[in-house]
Amino acid sequence: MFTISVVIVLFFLGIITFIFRRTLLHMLMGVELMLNAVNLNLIYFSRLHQNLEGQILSLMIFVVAACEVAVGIAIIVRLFKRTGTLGVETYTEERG
Amino acid sequence: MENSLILVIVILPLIGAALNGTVAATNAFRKKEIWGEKFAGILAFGTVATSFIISLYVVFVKMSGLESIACTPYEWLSVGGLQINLTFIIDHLSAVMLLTVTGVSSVIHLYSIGYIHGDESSVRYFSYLNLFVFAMLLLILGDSMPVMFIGWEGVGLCSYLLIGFWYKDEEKAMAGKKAFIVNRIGDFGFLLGMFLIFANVGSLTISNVNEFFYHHNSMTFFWTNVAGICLFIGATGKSAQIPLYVWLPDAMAGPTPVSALIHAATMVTAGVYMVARFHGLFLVAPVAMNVVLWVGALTALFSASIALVQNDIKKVLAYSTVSQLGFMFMAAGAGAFVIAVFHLMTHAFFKACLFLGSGSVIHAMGGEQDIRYMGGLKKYMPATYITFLLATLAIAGFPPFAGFFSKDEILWNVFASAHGSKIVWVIGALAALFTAFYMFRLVYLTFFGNFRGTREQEHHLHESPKTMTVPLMILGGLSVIGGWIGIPKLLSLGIFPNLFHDFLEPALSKYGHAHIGHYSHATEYGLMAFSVAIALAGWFFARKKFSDPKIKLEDPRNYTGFVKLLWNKYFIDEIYIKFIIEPLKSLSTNIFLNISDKKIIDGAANGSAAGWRKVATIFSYFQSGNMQAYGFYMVFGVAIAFILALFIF
Amino acid sequence: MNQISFDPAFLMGEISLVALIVIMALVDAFQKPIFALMGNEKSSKLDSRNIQASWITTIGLIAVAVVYFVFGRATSGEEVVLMNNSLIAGGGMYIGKLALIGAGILAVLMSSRYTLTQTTPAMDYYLLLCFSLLGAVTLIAAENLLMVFLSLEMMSIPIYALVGLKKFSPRAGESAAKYLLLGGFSSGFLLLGISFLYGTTGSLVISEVLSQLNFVNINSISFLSGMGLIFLFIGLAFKVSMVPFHAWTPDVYEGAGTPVTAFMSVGIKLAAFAVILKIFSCMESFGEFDSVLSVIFMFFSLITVIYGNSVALVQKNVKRMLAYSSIAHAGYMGLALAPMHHKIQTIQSVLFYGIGYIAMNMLAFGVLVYFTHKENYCETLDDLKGIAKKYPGAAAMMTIAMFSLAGLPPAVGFVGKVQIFIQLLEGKMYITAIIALLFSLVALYFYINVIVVMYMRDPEKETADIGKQAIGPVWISLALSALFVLIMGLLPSSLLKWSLDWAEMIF
Amino acid sequence: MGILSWTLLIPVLGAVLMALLPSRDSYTEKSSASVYGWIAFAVSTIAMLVSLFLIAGFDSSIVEYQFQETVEWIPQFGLNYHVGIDGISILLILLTTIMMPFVVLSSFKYIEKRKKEYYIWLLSLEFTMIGAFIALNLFIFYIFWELMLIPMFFLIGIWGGPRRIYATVKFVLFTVVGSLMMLAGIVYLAILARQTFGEFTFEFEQLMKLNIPVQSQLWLFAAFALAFAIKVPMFPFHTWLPDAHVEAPTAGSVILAGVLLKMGGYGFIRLGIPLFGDAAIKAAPLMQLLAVIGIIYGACLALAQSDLKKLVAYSSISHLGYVMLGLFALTPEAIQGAILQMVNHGVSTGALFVLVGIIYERRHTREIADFGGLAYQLPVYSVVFMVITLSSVALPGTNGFVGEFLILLGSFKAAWAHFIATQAVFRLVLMVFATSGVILGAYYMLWMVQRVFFGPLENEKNKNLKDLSFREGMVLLPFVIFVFWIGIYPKPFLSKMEKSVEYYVEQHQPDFLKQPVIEMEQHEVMEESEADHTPTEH
Repeated sequence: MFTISVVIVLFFLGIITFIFRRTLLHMLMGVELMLNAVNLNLIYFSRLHQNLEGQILSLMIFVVAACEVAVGIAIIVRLFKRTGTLGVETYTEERG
Repeated sequence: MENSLILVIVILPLIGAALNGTVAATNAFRKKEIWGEKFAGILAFGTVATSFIISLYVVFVKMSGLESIACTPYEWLSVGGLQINLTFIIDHLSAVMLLTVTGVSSVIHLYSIGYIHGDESSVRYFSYLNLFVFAMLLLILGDSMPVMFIGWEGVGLCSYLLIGFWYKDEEKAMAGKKAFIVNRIGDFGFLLGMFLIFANVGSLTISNVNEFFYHHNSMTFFWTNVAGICLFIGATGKSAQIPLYVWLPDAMAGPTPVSALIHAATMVTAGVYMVARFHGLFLVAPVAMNVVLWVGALTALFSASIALVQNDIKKVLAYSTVSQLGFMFMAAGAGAFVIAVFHLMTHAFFKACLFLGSGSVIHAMGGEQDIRYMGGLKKYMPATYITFLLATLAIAGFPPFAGFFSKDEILWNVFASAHGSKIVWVIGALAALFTAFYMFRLVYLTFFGNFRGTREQEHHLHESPKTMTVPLMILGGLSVIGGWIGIPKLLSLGIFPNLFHDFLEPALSKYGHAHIGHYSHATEYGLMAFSVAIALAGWFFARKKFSDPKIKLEDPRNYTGFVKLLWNKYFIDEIYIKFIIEPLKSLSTNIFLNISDKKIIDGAANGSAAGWRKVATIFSYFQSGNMQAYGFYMVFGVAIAFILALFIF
Repeated sequence: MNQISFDPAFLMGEISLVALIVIMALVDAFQKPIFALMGNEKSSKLDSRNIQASWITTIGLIAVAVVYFVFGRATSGEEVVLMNNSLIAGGGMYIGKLALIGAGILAVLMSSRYTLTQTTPAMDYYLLLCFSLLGAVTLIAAENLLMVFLSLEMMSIPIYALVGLKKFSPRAGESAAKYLLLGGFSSGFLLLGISFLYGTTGSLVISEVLSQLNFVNINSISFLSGMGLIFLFIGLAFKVSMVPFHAWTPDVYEGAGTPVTAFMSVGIKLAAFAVILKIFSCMESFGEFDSVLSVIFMFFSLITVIYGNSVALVQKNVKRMLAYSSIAHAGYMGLALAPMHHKIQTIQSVLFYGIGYIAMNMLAFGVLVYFTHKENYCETLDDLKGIAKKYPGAAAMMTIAMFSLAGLPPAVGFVGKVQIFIQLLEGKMYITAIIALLFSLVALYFYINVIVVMYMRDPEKETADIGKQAIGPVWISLALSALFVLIMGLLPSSLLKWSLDWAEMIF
Repeated sequence: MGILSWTLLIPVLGAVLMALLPSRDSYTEKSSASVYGWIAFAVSTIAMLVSLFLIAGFDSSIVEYQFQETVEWIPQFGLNYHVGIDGISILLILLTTIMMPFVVLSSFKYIEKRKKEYYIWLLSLEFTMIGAFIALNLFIFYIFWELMLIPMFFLIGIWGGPRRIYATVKFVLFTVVGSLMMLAGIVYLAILARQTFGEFTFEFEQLMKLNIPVQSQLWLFAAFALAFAIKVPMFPFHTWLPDAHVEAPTAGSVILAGVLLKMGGYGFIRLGIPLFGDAAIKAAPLMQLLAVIGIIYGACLALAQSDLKKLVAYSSISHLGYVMLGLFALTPEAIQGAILQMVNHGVSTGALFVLVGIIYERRHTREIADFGGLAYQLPVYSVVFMVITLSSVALPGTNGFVGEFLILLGSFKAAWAHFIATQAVFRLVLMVFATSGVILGAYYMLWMVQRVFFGPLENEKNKNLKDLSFREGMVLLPFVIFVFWIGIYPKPFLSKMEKSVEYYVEQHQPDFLKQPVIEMEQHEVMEESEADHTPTEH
């Protein structure tokens, strides 16, 4: 139960980072934090159930997260080039 | 189809109407004439006269010894329990009406040829007139209520068209419209009565209805009377009784022959005819009978009183017609249907004569209708004068003119019948006095004394052409002798048979007749003498007041008191406008249109649309563009999902 | 179902799709130098290369579709699980894959015109599209939560990039960032859900997970698995854009290139819905937890319908309006699940709706692409004013799309909607059904508003000439979708049968 | 394929054919290319001629549906293309097909732009209307019911007046509110059918065998009734009608009044009452109340109008109140009257709209105040107008009277039976108000005639007006013929539906109405026996 609590706390921290930090990079990091919380969870459960599926999934998550970050950083860089800021308030042109 | 001659009687005027109507429309469309008024008039007169002749043949030859003959061209409607054949039936009652109508119509058609001469739409005029005769014949001969109703509304239509004949004059068109709508109010009652009867009787054939009510009445007393009153409402509309009489005086806007034919002799008597037709029903509906009696009496007095002070020659005659119709209803209400129909017939003669006479006068005066500007016409137009005088004597009730017999019998029946009432007799007598007075006032002011019109008018004064005077003479003659076929036994001492009574009595007393109380012959003679005295008194007062050759008539604007009230016709029209028409219009415009339709219903529809747009706009503010807010929504959604899960799980 | 470790016959479609991707990558690499070497100056121009790329992709995808069809038919007699419980195949599965490939083909056909407005080589664009397509087709076949996650990301990540690819649009980057970040965020929830399910059942194979879930009484295990299911739902609800997980949709749809939007709105939605159906609808029952899921589906679907249809009402931008309409349609599809019948008809009705929705939405976006040219992306209602006068054909297409989206006969949307309501009323959810109906009235208003604008308003300025460049493929895509919408609206029997076949595979 | 399917398909085939023709008139050009009009005229005339075979082959002595055709359509839903007609629908179909060529003819001059599209929509509209009248499958009916919106939506929206967009959107939304509820009802019925018969079915005859509890019936009836009541339109769902009428082009108004509004009444008679008999009987007083309110309210509003077309539109509401009153009386007289009145209303109001359109083409105004004294300038036009007006005010001898008379008579019969059974006067009072509609009807119509045709011809612009042209005369001629034909000899029309309606009434009559029928039969027997005795007595 302890691990699950830690995971939930970590996940929540990720959420809070995503919602309250004001730059895109921080938000991306929040997402990573959430994913890592899940990884922890998976590894814990994998050990609990004595099978490898959870660990395999967490490895996959690493890979996918890396891909996501790759694309994400590219987009963020492009945005930064154009506007010179990463503040999330800048990017509210589309609304309504 | 046996008795197809009846069909010919009905169809002939329709053919005339159709031919003339087509030609009239074509003429108007091409702005030139295919055939002129002469041919149209002859065609119209010819069809109606032929109808009259065939009617005579049918009634006196084919029908002799028979109770009735009928002819059914086709089945009109057959729906569920309702089966209506387009059947024309001639029995003794409708025979009297048939002859009166076709006869008087023929005469008036003839008169019209002279009267309408020179009018640009004379062809149209004859078409309408013929159509009217057709509709009237449907009304008279229809053996079931719906067929009767076709004619009933048909004559209303023709009346509408003919009153508004000179439609370019807004007021005349208005008068036509008024006539139609007021008639519709009556028809509303007629329809309701018809429905009530159908719901109970299961048939609308008149003989079945009478049979039902007299022999197997399964309706309660209350509803029987309601049925009677409903039908009578129809009659008040058509026959211009209180409270629906208002259209008839206005109807004088139409050409004078129309006033004579429709608004005096035939159409307006349809109500009386209808009540007589349904005597089986009315005899078992005493309350309804009483209503008929009282409404008739009050109308007779009321309109006679208005007629006392009117200055328009046709208006006087119009109110007189209303009053005389009241007399007929008095008779019907007293249970003396035969007498009602008798007065109907005599009235047709003398009132038609009076109207045609007035038409002749107006013709001569170049359209002037106000008797204040007439006077002394008897030397210019003797034929008109004499016939007018004869008819006046008839209507005033001088023996041995036609009106005397019928009116006297009415008063006697009201006095003596079990359905009658002494108070009503008093009212009737008073109305008779007024009648004599205003008629002689009319005669004195029109034909005696000095001419009060303009020089130019005086220059043009002339006797009317033959086509107009011959009908006057015919009708004048009938006003004299028309009553002789119905001389009461008491008066003729049994020497002459009471032809009219003998002819009609069997048809109208099938379901028994009103009980006449026991009075001595002396009473009857006394009352008869009293009637004569009333007529004389009316003449006397009128002579005293109006025979001065240099009489100066007061300007109506200076009238005061009761006379002012009379001159303004008791302000009934104004009351109707103020309390019925205007509230209806304002209700429609202000409440129904502007509030209920626009504000409430459309408001609700448009409002909910606009309101939801507002809500949607508010919703769209959530879409702020800030992705952290979006993340927050997601978390919020998660929270909701968990709350829901916890609540339910 | 048979367990088979690997049989190429069942995976021929995917293999050919991968092959196509490889070929495209090679072409992308060598296209320009080859033309340059051949000295064909004209063909080495960007526009020409882009058009070639689109033809290559189209033909390639058609070939893939043929492969899917042929092998799908050949293997439809058997239902198997492949690769250590990762994918299911055989049976009617090829229907779903064909539908997605079809959406891909339509998107590519439109793109051939759209890419001409860009100054970048188009082959990357098509590559990304094909990658996403590959993710989508594996997603609907996934039998394993790991595979679900992987395919979902394989489907999404190329789209993140595609959204950002739009040139000349300051907003494309913003859209891409929004989509990427929120997509990652939602992946977190999805994964958390998966991890909880894994924790309570010890397996990632969907059928095993579901069979081991136990909701007989409340305890920590059932609580965790309940949480797992809910998180899983939320992760997927994000992809199908249900309120309140929808917020990215309008912004991303507006910013992305129109064909990308079109593909996103139909392909991703349908694939994600297939997974939702697989997890939430196919097993016998969740026992006590059914009522929870029922309320959750009802609640979220209903607010989705309400919100989507309402906000679409006040939009001036057609793409944005279609985005909200797409949200609302997700709500309608979700509503079918609300009664929690666990019946094949539920799955079938949603799949039918989804396939129909591919055609009608593709049609609507296709018309927007039709009017897109270098100077104008044609996105607002004002752009559409009075176009029926000059372009009656395209306007007619839009009309068909709008009527179908509004659910009026004889379009396929009508049949779909009727099926959804059959589900709802069978579940005795009368009030929900009435509310949903009322909001489809609201929807009707903004859909016919588009028609009103096209046919009954006069253009403010002379309708610009849209040019004839690469209009043919767009016409083909429009014609195909319109035919599909009308034929399946009038004679839906075959589509009903297809969706039933597919549903049997999911069930 | 039978005659019925051909009647249905010819218009739509014509529309498709026309769509394939090259576009010859550009959108902006005013004249030219009336070739489309002639094609549409030819197509609709062919459809009319084909539909005449229906009447030739129609056997009015049997109650079953005739000319039935069944083709399997969507087996998964138990959905068949199942069409057929009986005495109730045949008149309405003929009304549609006969009216259509003249509607096409009437728009030759009115429509100046986008002619091709216009005639395509017009023909499509005919297709959908016929479809709705002949459908014997609820789903098919619904599809046609909804499809009908689309052509009308374009007809009003493109060729309409200045506020056409508001009007057409309002029209669509109002109608769809109802039809969505009906859709829910249909789906529910299908589910019930599946529970009862084991499979989906939408066949009318199957659905009528369902045994639905009264509570559900009431809900379902409400759903269906809303759809039909909006289409009729009944008070208080009527406000779309004046707007739609005023803005629609002449042909649109004519079809709207002539046929489209009949869908509501037809829906009630074909579906609303038979499917939910108990609920319909329960709701009958309410429906009759709304109908009577409609009669009087519509008349009062017509009185308050200053626009000719609006006046006619409101008069429609009043007239259709009679139809609804008759339908819910459930006596054979009233129902036959109501069906006939639907036809009558189509003829009279349709003609009125044609007439208003004609004057609008000449003067480009419909304000009553702009006219006056036209009777002199336009004699033939005035005569025709007068005839139609009189038919509209139900003057005996015209068609309006037969319908209105039968409705009022039959409804009164029902009201009286109800009164006898329960001693409640509510329905009788309703009848009094309903009958008073004849007064108001005369009032507003004649007042309009008065202001338009009578009085002096003052307005300069009216002094050069041309009377009816030959084409316009041809358009109006059939209307006038029907006005008199139905008025003078209604039997051919009534006999077509007699058997169907009698059968129908047997099935759906409330109990209190059945009682007096038996009594009356006894009464008649009594009369006969008495008649036998009379000679001996006298």
